[in-house]
Amino acid sequence: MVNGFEVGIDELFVVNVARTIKDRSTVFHGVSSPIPMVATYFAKLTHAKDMVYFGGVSSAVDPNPPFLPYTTNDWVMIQGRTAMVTVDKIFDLAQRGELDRSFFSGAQIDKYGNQNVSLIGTPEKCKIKFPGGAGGCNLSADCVNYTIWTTRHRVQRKKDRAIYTLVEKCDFITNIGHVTPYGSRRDLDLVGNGPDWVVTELGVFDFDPETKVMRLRYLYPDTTVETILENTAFRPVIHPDVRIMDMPTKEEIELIRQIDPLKVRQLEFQPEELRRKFYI
Amino acid sequence: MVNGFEVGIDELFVVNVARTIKDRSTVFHGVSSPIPMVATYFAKLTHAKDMVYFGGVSSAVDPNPPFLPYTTNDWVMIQGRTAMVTVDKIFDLAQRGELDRSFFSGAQIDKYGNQNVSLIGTPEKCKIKFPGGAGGCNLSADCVNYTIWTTRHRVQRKKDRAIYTLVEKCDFITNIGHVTPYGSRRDLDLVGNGPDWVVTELGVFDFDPETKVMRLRYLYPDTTVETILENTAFRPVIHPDVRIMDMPTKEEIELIRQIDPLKVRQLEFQPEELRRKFYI
Amino acid sequence: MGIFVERNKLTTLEEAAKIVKDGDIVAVGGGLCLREPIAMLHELIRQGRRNLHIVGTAHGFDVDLACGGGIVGTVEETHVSFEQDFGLAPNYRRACESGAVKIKESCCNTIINQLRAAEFGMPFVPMKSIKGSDEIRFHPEYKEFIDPFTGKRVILVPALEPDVAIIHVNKADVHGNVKIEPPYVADVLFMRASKKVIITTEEILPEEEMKRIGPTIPYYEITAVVHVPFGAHPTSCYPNYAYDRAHIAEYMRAASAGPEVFKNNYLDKYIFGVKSHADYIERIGGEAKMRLLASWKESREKWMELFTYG
Amino acid sequence: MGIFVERNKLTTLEEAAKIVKDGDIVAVGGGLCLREPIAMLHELIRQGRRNLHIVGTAHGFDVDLACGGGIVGTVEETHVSFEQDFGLAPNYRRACESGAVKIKESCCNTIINQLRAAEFGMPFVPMKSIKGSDEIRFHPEYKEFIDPFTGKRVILVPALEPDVAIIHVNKADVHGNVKIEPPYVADVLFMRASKKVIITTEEILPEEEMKRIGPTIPYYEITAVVHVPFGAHPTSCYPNYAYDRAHIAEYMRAASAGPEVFKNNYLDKYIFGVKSHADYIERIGGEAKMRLLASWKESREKWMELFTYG
Repeated sequence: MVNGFEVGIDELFVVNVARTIKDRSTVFHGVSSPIPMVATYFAKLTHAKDMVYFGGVSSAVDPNPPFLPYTTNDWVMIQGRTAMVTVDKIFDLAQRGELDRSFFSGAQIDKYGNQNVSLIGTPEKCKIKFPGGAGGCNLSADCVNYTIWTTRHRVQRKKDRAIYTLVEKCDFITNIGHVTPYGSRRDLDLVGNGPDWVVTELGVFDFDPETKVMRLRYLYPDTTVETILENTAFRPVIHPDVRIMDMPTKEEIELIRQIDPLKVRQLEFQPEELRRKFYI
Repeated sequence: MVNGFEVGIDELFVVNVARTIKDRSTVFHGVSSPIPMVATYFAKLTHAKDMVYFGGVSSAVDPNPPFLPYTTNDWVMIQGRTAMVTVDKIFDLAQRGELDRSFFSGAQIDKYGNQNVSLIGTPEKCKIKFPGGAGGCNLSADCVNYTIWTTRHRVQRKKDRAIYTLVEKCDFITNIGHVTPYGSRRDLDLVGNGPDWVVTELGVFDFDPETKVMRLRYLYPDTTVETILENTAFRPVIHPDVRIMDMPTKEEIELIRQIDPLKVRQLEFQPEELRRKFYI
Repeated sequence: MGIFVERNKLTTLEEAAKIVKDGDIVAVGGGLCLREPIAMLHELIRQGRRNLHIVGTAHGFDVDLACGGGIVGTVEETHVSFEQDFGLAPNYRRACESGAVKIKESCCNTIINQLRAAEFGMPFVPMKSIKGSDEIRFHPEYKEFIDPFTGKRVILVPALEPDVAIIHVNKADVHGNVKIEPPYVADVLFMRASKKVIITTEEILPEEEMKRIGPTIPYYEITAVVHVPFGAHPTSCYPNYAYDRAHIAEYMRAASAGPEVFKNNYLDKYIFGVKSHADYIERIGGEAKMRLLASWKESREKWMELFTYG
Repeated sequence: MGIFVERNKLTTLEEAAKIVKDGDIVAVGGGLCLREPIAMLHELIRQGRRNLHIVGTAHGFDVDLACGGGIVGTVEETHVSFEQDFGLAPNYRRACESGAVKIKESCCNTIINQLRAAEFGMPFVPMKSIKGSDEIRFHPEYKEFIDPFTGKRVILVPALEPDVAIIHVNKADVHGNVKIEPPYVADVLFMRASKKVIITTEEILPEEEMKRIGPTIPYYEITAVVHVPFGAHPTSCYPNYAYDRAHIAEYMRAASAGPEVFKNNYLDKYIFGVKSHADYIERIGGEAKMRLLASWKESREKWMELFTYG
């Protein structure tokens, strides 16, 4: 038995995502984004009180939802709002270079931060269909920065093969990272600067300023550089000063539990991951 | 003395403009358009009850103004409305080819129906500044059809010169008619079909289908073909069947007086023109 | 695109559905679990419409149902799933992976701006994004272009003008004036960009009452009006009802079990086997169910319960 | 373009006016005789701002006053007059005909779509009209282009992003949430397209009250808020007041008599010679005048009287 206040991986993960949000910035999370949904509202209530908070596609400005729901387009998400806008106004902000942050994920995420949310195969002959990127293709290009998150970093070893989420090269690029086969962000005259943080259940990465390859910055108390290397299909850059992430406070964790009584923050995790507990 | 019910030139003119409006059509009048303002509302209350009536730039749909005001952007013009739209939606309808009619005028109007509402001189060295076309440049191109009106057809003979409104060629084309120095409407890939009616205080014209030159169709009871020719700087086509226009009914004239108690319909006329009376 | 001035546009689901032709580009309103025009989709499935080209942004139940009901030929949505709630969309995935539907996936701001182009009468608009994404592989029609004002690369995307939009709304009058509660999602855009617009509405208001509250969209954009209370079920139509999570769970069980089970346990039961929309409402739980789904407004706890039942 | 998150944006006319710099592109709100930001224009005239590039659609009193006050370098409006009421705009005409201001006249849908381009982050948009009109002579920046989708000729017009918008509104809170009564004219577009937005407001609401009624524009678009009751006088700001036709008649007499008379009889009297906006309101007739201008709501006859007095 360990003494102290117990923190779940889901709660620590939420805090890691929330830490990528700056105060006085404009922030939007998209569909199918339970963790960003919790993290953004959490940030608004803690260190980013002057954030312009767009609570999902229901597109309320600074809502105060009574709880966080299972679907992003529910009246729950427009309660206590300051104003309504139509969702297109959020995309306009982005193309104008005024949306500071959003959050994207993918069934595949490559070393440059490109993500596949579309399919395996080709548009004409699709082997596996994913749900689609929603606003990701546009916003990943336009947002000033964005956070990549995945709770499926850990490789799935099947009988005959290993399925990685963090891959050398995506089969299909839905949301763009730093470098694509079509060129770099600068070559492409894109508005935004691309992903600056990648939060996984195994670590937290930024991007190497030179090579634009994902660079390990923080580990969980129960992960190591080896954990990362084993579960990543490409060779990430390892920051010379990799360290264990700071733990949140008890008050922060209690706030997360209070705003998220339905535990939508746990929905993305495999049951075995949720057994990971930390103590503060 | 003539027996019968007296009709002013202003009232007869309003009816002439109203007659260019079809039922079940979408109709918008712009700024500084007192006669179209009265004519459109009159048409909505009489033969065009299912018209979609945009009452000026205040952009109410089907308003029922308590009276007609001196300025088109007044709350008077949004009273009794079915809906509000923003004015840009009316321009959108036009560019989509769905605005059936509007009304334009000009300090100069040429034989092809081009109008100058901008200036005499050049943009760099302007001798006389007119108010500007408001929405006319766009709408004259986009509206399915439009009505040209002017209460200044009559030539002004000064000591040393004659000032015509109906000119051979405009000094500057603000709103476009059928043929411009840049080409015909077809050459220019325009959406609309151009002006189909020209209402003046001396007669009513359409356009010759072949030459696209203004063609005299109707005279007032007190005008003749000669009146037209004397007051027009170009040679209009004369329709083989030119006739005196039909007179409105007493009820129609009474309705005009009722909806326009401030007599905005008279504001565009020279005082001497207003002495012209007709009897039914 | 289209102007509709008829004084009384009230009609039936059956008649209104005939406005939608095989192969039409159809904008389906609402999004995810909110205000989707489910009753109209039922009718289109019953009438055996085929090969529809469905456009929209982030959707879920509606597109999955339409795919499962066999009426879809092309999907031009940006996302189709049941989100964190039930995850992937079974019928949609099957249809994509079997080749039964053509995938013309897009992105939200792209679709929005293509609809805006149609609304504004512009043949195309430029986008700064898309470049670098494989989404261009779904869209050979996009044109690369150098912006002559800045010298930068942009993508020209053509106007997208749906043949018909089908939208479920809160209130309408018989003339076609429409009141929608926010969030509008893309519904206002759909209504303005589409050639024809069919609305189903929870409530019919007298025209004077509609004037008083002020329509969201004026009558002339609307082709047909159908009075269908609970017409968005099992998606939500607030303030009238929250989404019916238990029903969606039942749907997911049927859809996940394959096309035959889905046909037998869902389509036959809830679409082909019902006599009317009122009959459908009876089958899904009748008044008691609708009262339950309206209970969200009673308290935070009641509202939360609606997210856990089923 | 610009995001403003300060919790309290309340400031004075004097401070807010400093946001506007010499040479700025300034979007002036309202239009014709409705809700023009006259108090802010007074302050800009008092502060001697120069060479402003004014953009808008169909305007009247505001542009004429700004020209007469000497703050304008370029006019990019679509129409400037006093309409059927007082006709041509004397100061504006003089400024155009003397070459004191550069004429960059435009057309309503062109301006609207250039503002939309700025709002949407697009570098340009295509227009089907303009071709054939000499308005292109005011705008060498327009580009002719063949639409690659249809092969038809279009005109590409660049995004128009004003440096500052100055808008008079009905209600605001100190955070910058704004409520405007319709018609909006181009004000909502201006607020979204401009880099900075200064609003003057009839009324300051508590933030909770603003939340309840729902802002037309959210706070983050707004740079500064100034509380200026009657700030649109002599244009209207319904429901508070109709336009002050007698005052405009007085203005027209002064303006029509030439620049010297205009300076002595109008600018000195109502702008340079006043200590504050409250002082201005006293000079134009004080509370009695404001009560008179509010009398429109009492009856049709009272409203009509306001169109005939002066």
